[in-house]
Amino acid sequence: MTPESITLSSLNLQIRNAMQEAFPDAVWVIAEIHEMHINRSGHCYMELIEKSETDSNIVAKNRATIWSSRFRMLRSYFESTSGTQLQPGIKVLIKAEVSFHPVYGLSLNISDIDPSYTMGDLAMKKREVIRQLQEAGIMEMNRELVLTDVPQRIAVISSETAAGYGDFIGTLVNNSYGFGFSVTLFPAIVQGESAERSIIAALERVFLAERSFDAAVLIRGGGSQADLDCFNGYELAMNIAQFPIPVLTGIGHERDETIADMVAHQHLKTPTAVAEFLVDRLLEFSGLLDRLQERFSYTVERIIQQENHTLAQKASDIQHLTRQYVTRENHALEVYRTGILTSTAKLLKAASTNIADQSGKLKYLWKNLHDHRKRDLLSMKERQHRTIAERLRSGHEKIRQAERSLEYLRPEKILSRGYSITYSNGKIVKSVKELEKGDTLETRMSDGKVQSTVRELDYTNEK
Amino acid sequence: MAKQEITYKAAVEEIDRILGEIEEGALDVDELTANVKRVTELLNICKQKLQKTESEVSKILKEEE
Amino acid sequence: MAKQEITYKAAVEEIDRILGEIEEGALDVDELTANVKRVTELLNICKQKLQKTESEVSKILKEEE
Amino acid sequence: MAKQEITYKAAVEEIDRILGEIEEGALDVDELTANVKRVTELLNICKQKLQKTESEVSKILKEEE
Amino acid sequence: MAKQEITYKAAVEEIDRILGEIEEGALDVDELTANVKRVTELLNICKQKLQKTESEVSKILKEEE
Amino acid sequence: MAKQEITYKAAVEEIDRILGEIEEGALDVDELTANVKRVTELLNICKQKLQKTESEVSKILKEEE
Amino acid sequence: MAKQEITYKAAVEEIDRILGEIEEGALDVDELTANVKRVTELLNICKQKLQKTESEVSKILKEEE
Repeated sequence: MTPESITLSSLNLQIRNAMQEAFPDAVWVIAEIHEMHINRSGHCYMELIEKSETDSNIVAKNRATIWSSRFRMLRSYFESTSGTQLQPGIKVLIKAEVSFHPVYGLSLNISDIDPSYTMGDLAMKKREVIRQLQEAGIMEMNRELVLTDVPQRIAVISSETAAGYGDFIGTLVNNSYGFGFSVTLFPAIVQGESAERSIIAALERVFLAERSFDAAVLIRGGGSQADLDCFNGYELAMNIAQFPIPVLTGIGHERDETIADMVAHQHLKTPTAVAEFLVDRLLEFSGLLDRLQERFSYTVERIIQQENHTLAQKASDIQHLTRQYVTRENHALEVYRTGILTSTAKLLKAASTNIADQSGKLKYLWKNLHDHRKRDLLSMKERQHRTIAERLRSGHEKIRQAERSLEYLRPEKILSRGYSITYSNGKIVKSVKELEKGDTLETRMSDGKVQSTVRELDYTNEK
Repeated sequence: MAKQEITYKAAVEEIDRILGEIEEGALDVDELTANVKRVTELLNICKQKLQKTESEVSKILKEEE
Repeated sequence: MAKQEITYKAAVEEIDRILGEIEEGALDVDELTANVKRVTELLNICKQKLQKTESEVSKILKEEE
Repeated sequence: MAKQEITYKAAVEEIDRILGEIEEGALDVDELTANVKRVTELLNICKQKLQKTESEVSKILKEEE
Repeated sequence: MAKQEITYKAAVEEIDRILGEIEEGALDVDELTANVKRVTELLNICKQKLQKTESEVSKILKEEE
Repeated sequence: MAKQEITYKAAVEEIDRILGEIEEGALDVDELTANVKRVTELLNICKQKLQKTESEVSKILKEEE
Repeated sequence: MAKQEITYKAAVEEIDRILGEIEEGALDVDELTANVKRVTELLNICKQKLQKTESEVSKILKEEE
């Protein structure tokens, strides 16, 4: 039995109707552009996909179309607003009608693209790259290199045919100061999908001849303002940051820095600006040389002038000092002359005074001594008189005393005081025992003699 | 020439050193002429070097692709 | 001349030393004349050296302009 | 003259010494005349030396101007 | 004269010594006259020496002016 | 005179001695006269000596003035 | 006279001695008279000597004044 069946076209018509019923209005859809091409008529055909957040596997896929009239308008609006090119790899928020064509199948007919979504997404991507660079610790590496004062040997990474490259070379070679530069071009594709890889390859070639260059210049030869994505890639940024010689960028955009700009040693707006920067650097060095020369000339002149002055001063000093010297010595001699006068006069005066003093002393001493002697003589004479007088006086006194004693002891004197002397037979009687009764005694007194006879003898006084 | 081999840096440093010595009065007048000569020479080397292009502009190395 | 062999510096130092001695009265009168002569001689040497240097320097610096 | 052979310094020192002796009264009056004579002689020598030096120095310095 | 042969110094010393003896009374009257005479003589010698010296010195110094 | 031969000093000493003996009574009256005579004589000698000295010295000193 | 031959000193001593003996009663009354006589004689001698000396001394001293 033949099951009930319908033709494919009927089915597709039914699907179209069902879909028209299901999606009567356009819907806003978030998707990633996977492929994109524009045909001759200017229609844009894309393949939109959605990747799994976890493993990047494609979880959805649709075709989409932007009709040429719409596409021209949307593309320029998108690119100028977002600053990024409408190209595969970017995420977009699109307004699309779900359409089903019996022949071509399901397709999304894009009527609008919201650039702000993409901008947010790009910014996020950029932040992510920056975070990674910072984490790797290489963000500042190229900036920390020292750019020589005289960067004359330049490796240029650019597209040879680009207008920007022409501007760069023109500005550098035709600089009004006649500075010489040695420029070597390392050609690279600087826009589009293969740009990042191409630039990295060029950098690697420069790296091989690293010592021959003072700086590497990355310039973009004009082109779309929006075509900057290749300069935001992590891979390129890493290469630039770790590049052993300073990298100067002149990518030719106005709005915001690319990551390549951020890690470069120096980033300038345009290739011309890079060339001007290099010329200025040489100009600055040239100025330094001029200043050195000026300072040198000035210093040498000053030294010579100073030495001339010093010599003149010394010439004047020698005059002054010798004059001073002679004056001083003359004065010293004069002082000596005066000194000898004064000292001699003083010495003579002192001697003279001494002599006068001695003379006076002699007179004084002599007179003193003489007076003293005279006084001594006088006192001796007085002593003589006194002594002799005393001596005679004591002689007289002695005689007188003896006379007095004698007077007192004289027998006549004794008798007169009542004493008497008794004789017997002519002898002085001194004891009764010498006598016998009847002896005749003769007693002598002061005024005469008495004759008597002994009658009795009494010995009463005998002891 | 051999004198061309000196780098800008070395040249500027030598000029600076000589200038310093002259300014400090460390140099004998006898040496002054020699030093003036040397500094002048160094300045000239630098100036000439600044104007000189070592090779043709935009010598292109096309090894790519 | 042999007297030219003295350096500018040494000459100036000798001048200074002699001037110092004259100032301090350290020199005998007998020596004064000889010393003044010496200073004058040294001053001349210095002057000549300086003039020579000056002209040489002028010449060098002129050439550079 | 032999008396010219003494140096200025030695002369001044001798003057100084004799003056000192006179001042201290260390000299016998008998020696005074001789010493005063000597000092005077020395002073004259010194003066002559000084004048000679002065004129010589003046001459040297004049020539240099 | 022989008495002139004594030096001023010796004379003064002798005067001093004799005066000392007189002062101490060490001299006999008999010797006194002789000693006074001696002192007087010495004083005269000294005076003459002084006068002579004075006039000589004056003369020397006058001549020098 | 022989009596002049005694010195002033010896005379004074003898006077002193004799007077001392008299004072002590050591002398016999018989000798007294002789001793007084001696002392008197000595005193005279002394006086004469003094007078002589005075006149001589006075004369000397006068002359010196 | 023989009695004059005794010295004053001896006389005084004899007087003293005799007077002493008398005072002590050492002398017999018979001797006493003789001794008194002797003392009297001696005293006279002494007196005369004294007077003589006195007059002589006076004379000497007078003369000296």
